[in-house]
Amino acid sequence: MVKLLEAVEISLTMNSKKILDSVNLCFDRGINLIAGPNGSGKTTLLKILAGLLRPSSGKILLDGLDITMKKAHERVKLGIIMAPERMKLPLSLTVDENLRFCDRNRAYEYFPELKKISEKKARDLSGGERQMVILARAFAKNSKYLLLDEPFQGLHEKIKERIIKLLEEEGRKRGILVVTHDELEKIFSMSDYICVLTNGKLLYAGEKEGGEKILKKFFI
Amino acid sequence: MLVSIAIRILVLVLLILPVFLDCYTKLLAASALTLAIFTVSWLYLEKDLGWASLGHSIPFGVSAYLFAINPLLLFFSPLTTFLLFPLSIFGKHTFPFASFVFSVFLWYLAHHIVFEGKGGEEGFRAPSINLDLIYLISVTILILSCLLIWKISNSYFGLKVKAVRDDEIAAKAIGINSLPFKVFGFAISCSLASIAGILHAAIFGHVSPGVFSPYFSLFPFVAATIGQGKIWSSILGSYTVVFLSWFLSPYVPEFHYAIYAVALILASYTQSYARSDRSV
Amino acid sequence: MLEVIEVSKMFGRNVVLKNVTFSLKNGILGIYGANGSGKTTLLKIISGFEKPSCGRVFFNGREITNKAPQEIVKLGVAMAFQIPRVFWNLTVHENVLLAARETDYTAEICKELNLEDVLFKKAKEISQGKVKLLQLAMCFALKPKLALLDEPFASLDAENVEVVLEFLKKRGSEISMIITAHRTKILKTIASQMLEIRGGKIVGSS
Amino acid sequence: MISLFFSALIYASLALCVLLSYRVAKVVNLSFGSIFTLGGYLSVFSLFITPIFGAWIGLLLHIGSKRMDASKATIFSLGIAIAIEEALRILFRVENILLDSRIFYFFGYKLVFEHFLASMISATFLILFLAFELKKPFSRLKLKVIEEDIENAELYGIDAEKARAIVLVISSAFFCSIGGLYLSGRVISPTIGWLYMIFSLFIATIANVFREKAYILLLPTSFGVCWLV
Repeated sequence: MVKLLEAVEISLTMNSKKILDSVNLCFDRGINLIAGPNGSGKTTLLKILAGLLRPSSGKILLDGLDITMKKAHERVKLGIIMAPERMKLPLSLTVDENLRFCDRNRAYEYFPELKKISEKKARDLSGGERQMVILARAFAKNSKYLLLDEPFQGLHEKIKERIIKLLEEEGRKRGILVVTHDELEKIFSMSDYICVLTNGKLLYAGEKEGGEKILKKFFI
Repeated sequence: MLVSIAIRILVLVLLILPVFLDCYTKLLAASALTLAIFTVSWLYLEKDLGWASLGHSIPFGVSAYLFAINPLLLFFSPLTTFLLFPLSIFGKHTFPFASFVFSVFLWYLAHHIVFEGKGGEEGFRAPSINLDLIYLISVTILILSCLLIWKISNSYFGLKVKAVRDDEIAAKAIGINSLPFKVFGFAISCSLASIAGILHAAIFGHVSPGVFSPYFSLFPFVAATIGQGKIWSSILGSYTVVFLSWFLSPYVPEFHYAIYAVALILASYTQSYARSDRSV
Repeated sequence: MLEVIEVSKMFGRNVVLKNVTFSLKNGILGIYGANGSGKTTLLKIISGFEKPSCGRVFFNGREITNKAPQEIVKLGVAMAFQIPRVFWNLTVHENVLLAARETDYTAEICKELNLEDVLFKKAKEISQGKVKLLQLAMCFALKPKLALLDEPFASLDAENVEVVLEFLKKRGSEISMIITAHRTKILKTIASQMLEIRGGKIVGSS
Repeated sequence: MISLFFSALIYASLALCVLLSYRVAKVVNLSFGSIFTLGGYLSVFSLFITPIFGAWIGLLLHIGSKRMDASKATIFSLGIAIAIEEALRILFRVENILLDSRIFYFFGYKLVFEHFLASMISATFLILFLAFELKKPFSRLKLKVIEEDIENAELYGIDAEKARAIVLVISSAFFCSIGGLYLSGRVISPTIGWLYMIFSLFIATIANVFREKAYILLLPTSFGVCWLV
């Protein structure tokens, strides 16, 4: 059976140091969770899936189609959207201009708070508001697959809950891949597929049941 | 290992051989020798401090001019450090280009330097010294500067300089104040470059605005690229550039610029600059 | 020993620390909280890498609020960064030697922290876990009176966690420490005092 | 006075090219000087081939330095600059050439026709870009995203490489054609372009201080600098 997104034997070597070591993963519809300690290669893996980095070896398949050599903007057209971490967004653009890169009305539907600050420049926003813009842009664009890197950073509890609800809803329609430290337990209970990375190696990948033990031992 | 020994022997032969040859070859060898000192000074700045300067002709040319205007001004040449050092506020990535642009700016400015009715595009007459004598002095200075740099970079003090190169914040975290070490490194490099400039002026007995031209500002970079960043092979590299351009320029005008173009384009594919900036 | 009085820090409009006040006499202080709660900023303010927007910091009765980091180090406060900052083009031995200033002490610390097998390799060639150990070694090679350790256990595997834990327990009797972590389990085993920080404010202590 | 105004216009548009290639293509393009000189030499044959040659060199620059970071790409452009200079030296054995020019009178002022044409082209270019900047069409937003961070732009679904190629090609073609026009009436040598490049680089650096307003304030800056010099 063809999975939605597959990573086959992905390895990455930078400065003669192995950052990822033959990682095999296949993600499907629903919520998928990647967990692991800092510096274990989670963000690198996400960047490879989004096309920002090219793996030293290995293949990436979307719906059975080889997209390893495609660049990030081509992957966006094919349906892979990524929300980067650390509040990275174009700061000189206003919120409204930022949301012109996706379905604007849908974005305001998801996050009505943004309507009030739509004319502000992203530079003048607080951390939580910036994170909301990033997530709004990612969610409000039609895609097959969504990659979220630390989506809960700097957000209020209320909005966190809303995002978790949103994740649950959207998870039925498309595939979502979440990398997170915060709210690990909640995301864990929602997710269908779990993988755990340490030092660039895959410790566990598969159903939730088997992963619980490993995850508990390491993080909770 | 064998190759490096062979290179050292070759350099020594190149240093000694011109003593027995005619005046013309000696002049050529002496000019290559000053440029070798120039390259060594640049290499110290690039390797131990991590600042690749594409405007090293600033200390070189300014002190040559000072020497030509009045030989006693020679003692001010180490102060040229303070022409180059302020450019380091641009950061390691922009410094090469900032210094290059500044040197080209000086190149144009030098056309307008007039002192006691002399200067301008013609340049100044520098006091000329006996060629044999100056050749011996140059050889001595080259060997001394190599020894000096070897000695400094292997000492505990040199270790601190290298630490500042690698990570200034980490250096502060273990109690090393980065500024004096940076200034010291620049001062060593600029002083050696100014010595090279003074020797250059003394050998030809003449200084023109050409000392600020891209030929000199890019010379050490190109020589080091040919020598792959090693001290002895870079000296060999500077000899190569000088001799090749001298012998081939009757056929191709200013042949060294062709070497430069090739070396720069190749270097942008192979070498890495600002080596200390390493993202984790 | 260390007193932090009403320290606040703002980056533009973002308030990272809000009126943080605590003091430390001796022993090991553990600070825990989620990512982005301001732990790292607090340590950076104490060690001088960041200037507080307002508030003061005293060490052994002397004010160190606006001193440069290299001066604070000389007073005896050493910092180990979360994302290791070491000299990547120097060997492990040279790295530690720069901090320790004497060869014997360097060898001793490297032995204790299990760095002996990579002693003459360049820092950029060794594994991430070893770099983390190296960062710790450089911090303690300075012979500090107070060590600030930012997430010393993060990105370490189980074996190295043991090594670090052993080392910290041994040194804990002579040197005061402030250790941050976002998980409390390991921290509880060594810390004599705990603070919880959330959204830039201290919300609990035990 | 009027010639000052004209040269300010020309330098402003040249500085715009420098600024664009620095911000969008992430390269301090040091080969502009040589491209300028190349334009001067080409204008001996025909003025119409100058933008074509400029565009070709822009494309070469883009392809050669595609996957390089800023400093390597700049070194690459310096290499190209020297290569062009050397090629000119080999092809035109005579070092100095006097380009001919036509003179005409404009409200009693004596003007060189080519300079007048160059400044008109620059003015058009500036006005078009200013309209583009102030009206903020979607493509301007895309350009702004690229200016800030290429990775982000890729994630926003923007083809950063294409934009880079377009900017380099257009700016090189512009430099080349302006060089062809503006150098007429002067004695040229292979190194003459450096001066113009350094001057426009200087204006661009000053304008760059104004960050987001840089494009709008380019013309006043250029006017001020020209007036001072």
